[in-house]
Amino acid sequence: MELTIEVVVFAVFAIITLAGALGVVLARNLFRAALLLLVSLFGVAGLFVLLAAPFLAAVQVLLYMGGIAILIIFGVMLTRGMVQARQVMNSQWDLAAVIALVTFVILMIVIVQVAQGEGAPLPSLPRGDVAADSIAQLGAALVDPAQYVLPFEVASVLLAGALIGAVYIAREDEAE
Amino acid sequence: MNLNEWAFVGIFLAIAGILPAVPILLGWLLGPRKPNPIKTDTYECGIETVGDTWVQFKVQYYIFALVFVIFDVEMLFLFPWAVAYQRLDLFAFVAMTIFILLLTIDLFILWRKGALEWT
Amino acid sequence: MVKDALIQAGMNIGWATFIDLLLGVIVAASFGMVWVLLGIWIERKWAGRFQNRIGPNRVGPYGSIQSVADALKLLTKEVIIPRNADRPVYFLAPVLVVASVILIAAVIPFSPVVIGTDLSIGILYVMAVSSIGAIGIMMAGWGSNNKYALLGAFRVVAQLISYEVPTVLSAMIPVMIAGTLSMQGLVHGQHVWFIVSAPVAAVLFFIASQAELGRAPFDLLEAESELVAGFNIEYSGMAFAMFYLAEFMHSFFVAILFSVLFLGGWRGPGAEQIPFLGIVYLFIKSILVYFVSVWLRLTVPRVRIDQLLNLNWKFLVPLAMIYVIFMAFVLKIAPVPDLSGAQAIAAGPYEGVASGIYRLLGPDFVATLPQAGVLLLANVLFVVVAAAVLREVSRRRRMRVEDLVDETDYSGAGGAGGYTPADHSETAAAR
Amino acid sequence: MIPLWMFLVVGAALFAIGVFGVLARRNAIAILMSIELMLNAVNINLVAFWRYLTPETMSGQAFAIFVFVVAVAEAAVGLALIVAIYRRRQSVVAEDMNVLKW
Repeated sequence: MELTIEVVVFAVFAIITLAGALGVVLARNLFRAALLLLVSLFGVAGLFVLLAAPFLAAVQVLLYMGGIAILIIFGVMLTRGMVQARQVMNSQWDLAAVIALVTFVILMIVIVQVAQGEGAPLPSLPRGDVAADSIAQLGAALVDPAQYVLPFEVASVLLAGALIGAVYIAREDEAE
Repeated sequence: MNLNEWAFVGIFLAIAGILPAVPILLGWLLGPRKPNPIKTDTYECGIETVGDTWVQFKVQYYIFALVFVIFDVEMLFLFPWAVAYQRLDLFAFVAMTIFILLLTIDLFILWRKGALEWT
Repeated sequence: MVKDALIQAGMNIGWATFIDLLLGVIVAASFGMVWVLLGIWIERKWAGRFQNRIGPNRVGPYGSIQSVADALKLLTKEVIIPRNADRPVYFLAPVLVVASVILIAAVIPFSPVVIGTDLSIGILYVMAVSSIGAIGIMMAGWGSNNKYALLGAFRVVAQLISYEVPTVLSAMIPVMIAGTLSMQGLVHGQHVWFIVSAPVAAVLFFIASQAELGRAPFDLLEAESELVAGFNIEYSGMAFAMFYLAEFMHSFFVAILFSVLFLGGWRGPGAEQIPFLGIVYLFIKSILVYFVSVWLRLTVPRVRIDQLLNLNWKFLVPLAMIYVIFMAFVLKIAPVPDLSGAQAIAAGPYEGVASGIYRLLGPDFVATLPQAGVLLLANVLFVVVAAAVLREVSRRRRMRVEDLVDETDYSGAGGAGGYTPADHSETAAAR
Repeated sequence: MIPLWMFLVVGAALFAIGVFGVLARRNAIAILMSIELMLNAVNINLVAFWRYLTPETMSGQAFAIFVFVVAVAEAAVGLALIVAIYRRRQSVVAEDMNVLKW
């Protein structure tokens, strides 16, 4: 595999993603952790662009960085007594590290096995191009009764429930 | 998909970061630098700072962020639907109407329950 | 053009592409910065006229290089860093805020051929990029380590994210009619300006985008005449200037965006043939929109935060959501016409009144007119019905409030329909 | 072109980091952020497989969108719970939330 511009760009975004993620997990200051989460999410958006899914990349920025991250920062501020913790990790962090490592190794073994497997090896080139009107196709697929209309409506019920439930939980109890 | 147009965005990203950083850096280099304890103190209309910076915030901020995020997801579904709308049939319209109406009703419930009040 | 020249001069294709792109980026990105120097002067002149004074008139002819002088002055000012500031966050914040605005310039279609890059997700890209600004403001509030800065940042962010909902929802209508997210596609799809086919969306978008700018009448967190400042209280010198710059640049970019979405962008007589005319048209339209926004800024009093949030969540968002459904329905009744027939008439062999009109006004325009008319009528109907509903709702609420005031019952804090002081502002907003 | 396995490796690494965060952090909000990382890892895999194996349908992107929905719902309700617990107990340390522990 030669070192093309694409691979370099991929490496940059992969490093941004993983470094940001490590920062999230290790940062002492919770606000900084939230900002590093943004960095990591941005890296993932870059990967989406490389994967020819610009719509998802934009949604990643709009929804994850502009929405969920803001929500998390608000949450951090509301529990601000906990922003700067003396002790970041719990008592079983060493065990957790081992488990995470084992997870990674197992996943890697699976990837390597499949990549070299005889049945259906992982392709190094995409099978065909993404259609030029992929966004419109996506929109059509989401409301197509043969495809995703049921999960689509369920998603709206889930969102509606989550909204009411979360607001109910988060509001100060009027009785007290 | 043309990766060249995204290369443009990538370079733009770098330039957009550099453009504001340079004046700030220049200002920092060219301007005087004479900090003293009073100057670098937290500004509070000339009064000495009272208490911690981290005052408790109203939970209402969080509730508005919450409502916003849910509607943001709605937008995520609306965009591809809007792009494809001309070629879709009536069923697609009904499906999206149900989707939007559910969230609108949600908004009205929150309104009735007073969750949208800024008090 | 540059690329071909470079390749002919014997340069590697990759580097030639890179330099070509870089030049494009620098032109597009510095456009905003250069505009600001001019725009601030124009706006100050306008403000002067509005307030019956002259405005800047000392530096240069009619004070036209006042902004340059201001920039130079700010360069020589000390950048005071608060002792307890979280320095990396503190300095990254203005950079992020400005970058989020500059990035919009990448997809602005100045003319049929002049555009940074015509992304397939154009308008979504604009929305995504501008949503990053909220994070920059949050960082400014946190990084300053000042409770008023943080409180101010919270308020701005609450405002920005709230008004993002109606902004995006109203931008959905042009997307629906044009059937594309690309900025050039949106302009090409506007045979009749979308402000005619979807005036309600245009008004919603204008109001919501003004609030997203954080300018008067929605500038309650800066409120320079009442409060000291908002999230940028601890910033000084060039670092402060960056927030100022971002605000000015954003307000003009939003005017351009409005022109592109609703006023036909670069469209105008002869723009297809002479690309330069397109730039002129876009600028004229944008300046007009910008003038209206400055006009509002200088004449409308500032709103309170509860009014601001009520206006959004209890008026703009429900209205925009119902409007999207409504327009979708109307578009099913009056779909975007097939234009090939009109072009055939215009190019047709026979002479006559029909073919003459088609040639004179442009076949696409004439062929789209009936549909646009239907949409316009539907919009008028929508406004009438919405106004009737609002009148009824506010009348009932007013009666309820009056009843309660008669009984002098102020105890009902919270609870469904109970009287709270906030209800007053609600009625005001509804009226 | 970038081979598929490179995306999968990034996804796996991101997932493992998320697992570590969920298991090791004390602060409940940090745990929530780690879960977001894991969901992102899943999304990378979904989109990568879609791009390389079935780019002609929209399945991968559609699934990624539903993952977004779940992520939003999870973050919204999770943070609301954390805020409510903090108000009651002045703590967001996951180990302190042990009322139901026997």
